[in-house]
Amino acid sequence: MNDSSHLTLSPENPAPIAMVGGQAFTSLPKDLYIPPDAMEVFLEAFEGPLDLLLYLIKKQNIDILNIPIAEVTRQYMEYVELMKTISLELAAEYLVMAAILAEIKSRMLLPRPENIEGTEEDPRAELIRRLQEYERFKKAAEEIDQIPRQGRDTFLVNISTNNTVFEKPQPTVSLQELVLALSHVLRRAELGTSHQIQLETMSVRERMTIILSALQHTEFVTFSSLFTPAEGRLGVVVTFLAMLELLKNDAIEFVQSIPFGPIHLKVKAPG
Amino acid sequence: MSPITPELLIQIIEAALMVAGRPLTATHLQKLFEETAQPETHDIRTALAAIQEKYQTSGIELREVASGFQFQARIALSPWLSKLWEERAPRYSRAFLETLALIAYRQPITRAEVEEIRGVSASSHHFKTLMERQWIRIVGHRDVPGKPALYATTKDFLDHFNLKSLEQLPTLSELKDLTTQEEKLQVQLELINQEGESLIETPSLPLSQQETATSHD
Amino acid sequence: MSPITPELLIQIIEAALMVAGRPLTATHLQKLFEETAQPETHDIRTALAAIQEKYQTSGIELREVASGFQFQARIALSPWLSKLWEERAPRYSRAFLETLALIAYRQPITRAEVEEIRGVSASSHHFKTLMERQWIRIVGHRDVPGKPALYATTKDFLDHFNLKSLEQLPTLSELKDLTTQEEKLQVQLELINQEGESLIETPSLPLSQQETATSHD
Repeated sequence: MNDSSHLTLSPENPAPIAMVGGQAFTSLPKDLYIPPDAMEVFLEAFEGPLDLLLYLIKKQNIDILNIPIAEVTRQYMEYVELMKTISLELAAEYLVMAAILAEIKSRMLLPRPENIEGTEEDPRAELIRRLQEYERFKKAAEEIDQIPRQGRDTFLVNISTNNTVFEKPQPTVSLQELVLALSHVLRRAELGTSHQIQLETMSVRERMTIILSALQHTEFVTFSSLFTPAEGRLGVVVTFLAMLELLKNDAIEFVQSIPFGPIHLKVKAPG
Repeated sequence: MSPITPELLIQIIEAALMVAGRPLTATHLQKLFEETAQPETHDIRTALAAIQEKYQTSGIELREVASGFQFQARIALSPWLSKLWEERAPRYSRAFLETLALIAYRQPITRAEVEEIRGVSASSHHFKTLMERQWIRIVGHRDVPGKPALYATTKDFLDHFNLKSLEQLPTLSELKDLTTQEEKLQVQLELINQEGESLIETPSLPLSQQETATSHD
Repeated sequence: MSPITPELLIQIIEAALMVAGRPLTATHLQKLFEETAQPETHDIRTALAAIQEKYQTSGIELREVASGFQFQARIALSPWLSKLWEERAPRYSRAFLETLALIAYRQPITRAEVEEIRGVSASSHHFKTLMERQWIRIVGHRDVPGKPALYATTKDFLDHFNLKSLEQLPTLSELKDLTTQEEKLQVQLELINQEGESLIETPSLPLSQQETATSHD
């Protein structure tokens, strides 16, 4: 049996870029979906702990009704550690889920009392229920996205009247409404500033330049090749942040030609 | 005004639907006429059917959505038509769509309930955006401490997605018959065992050993 | 995309003119197509002629105006069509009002600055509407790369709000007091936003679950 927690080094498995929880990481999870516009990209690659768990389960082709808790917990913790490494503010929900998993795991290890009342709940039952429930809506969301919608797939016919003949009335606005709108936006702006993440940007800027120059000579560069293991954890983080920054600025894009395939970076075509 | 012949009725309805910039119901259409000259709903419907027929082979079509009838360009033409605007139609994030899906399928629903099912808090800006777009609205408050607002979708939401009613939403997938009863789960576990899958443990054995046996890439 | 037959060309042009919301020239229409598949001006003209012919007996007609081709409702139908706008004046969205408020209070301001403070992009159509309404105008350009336009409010804006000068706008400290009354105003705003639809309740009223999942009006 191959124990996947020990990766062998080979051309397909380049040198690890980070050691997380005793495990070598050769690349960031390859099939991360990275939305095109965000600094919080990494966190948002998954829509929360349930999404992450579902991903881990799907990836292994496991029946959701039969989650191997120990293994999934291990992988889950790796991801959480990875996020901590990148020092992104980790949403509390991820930690709560980690605790839940640990609890289930320990309950699974205990011999279960038999037939006190003829039934004993599987310690995983509640988690499985939540995962399934979440999965339904995840699917529903995908389906909603497929429905033809105005402004993307269909466009409302809106032709001109002969405005010489009559004028459409214009909306009126009261001063009160205007003032209220401003108070809203100001309050929101205040909220926003307290949340801004301060980042060490100097070295990131420099790294952005390096990445861009790497992309000048060739159309595609593999994601993992841009990391230099010798630089250690900080180097990896800086490189990754630089990529995100470039992504956010629309300077580059990530390309993945096949699902689960390697991720490539590419200079974004102008226009 | 001239007497309203069927041809004129069709022309008026056709033009009204095209200039209105919003969907119109049969009642709206009736109100275009003087009270003394209002066509019957039946005549309006007949005219609408004739118009639908007439545009069969056109680049636009007459469709009924939640708030009424509207002309819209055929979906198949969107690759060309979208070039009319510099900006692309916004793409919605998965998180946003999940929130929307939960409200659509579970309405009326509170924000806390949405967050519980998604397993994530901080969906407030999705709610704000959805309210701004008038895709959802507050329809009441749950009678529990804090009186949380109950949200539901609006006609604007249905209109935007070209739907006549919520029933036209894709059906929600079935929950697998998950039972919390040990016995049934046990049966499933055994079934899987028989199929030779390796992951299964008997409850008394420490799981970790067997589970690591699966490769996971 | 499928090869462009004359029928498809007609459909695309027809739909484009219907949804664009502005007149389009033959050149505009050409640009809807990939460079490798652009129809000749001649073909566009032929299609336009065919469309003109096709709408001969419709409630709308294709006309060439100064800035291009556009569909218009027939003038003869105006008596009926004008009824479409009789009842209600439309309302601006909250987002729109926020944009306006920011321009009013922070002028001169660039679009990027507005978006930064609002934390939302895509306000371009707000600016367009505000310009069309002549409530704002460009008063200069900021001397930074890209030379973004600086917007300020106009005299029409002041007139609409019955103000003699911008100094008469409520001050920011007055605003703070207002925020405390937020709740109340919020309710009013919602009332306004829903245009008198009947479901509105005061927050203290425990309207609850019964709001059925399908009720949409």
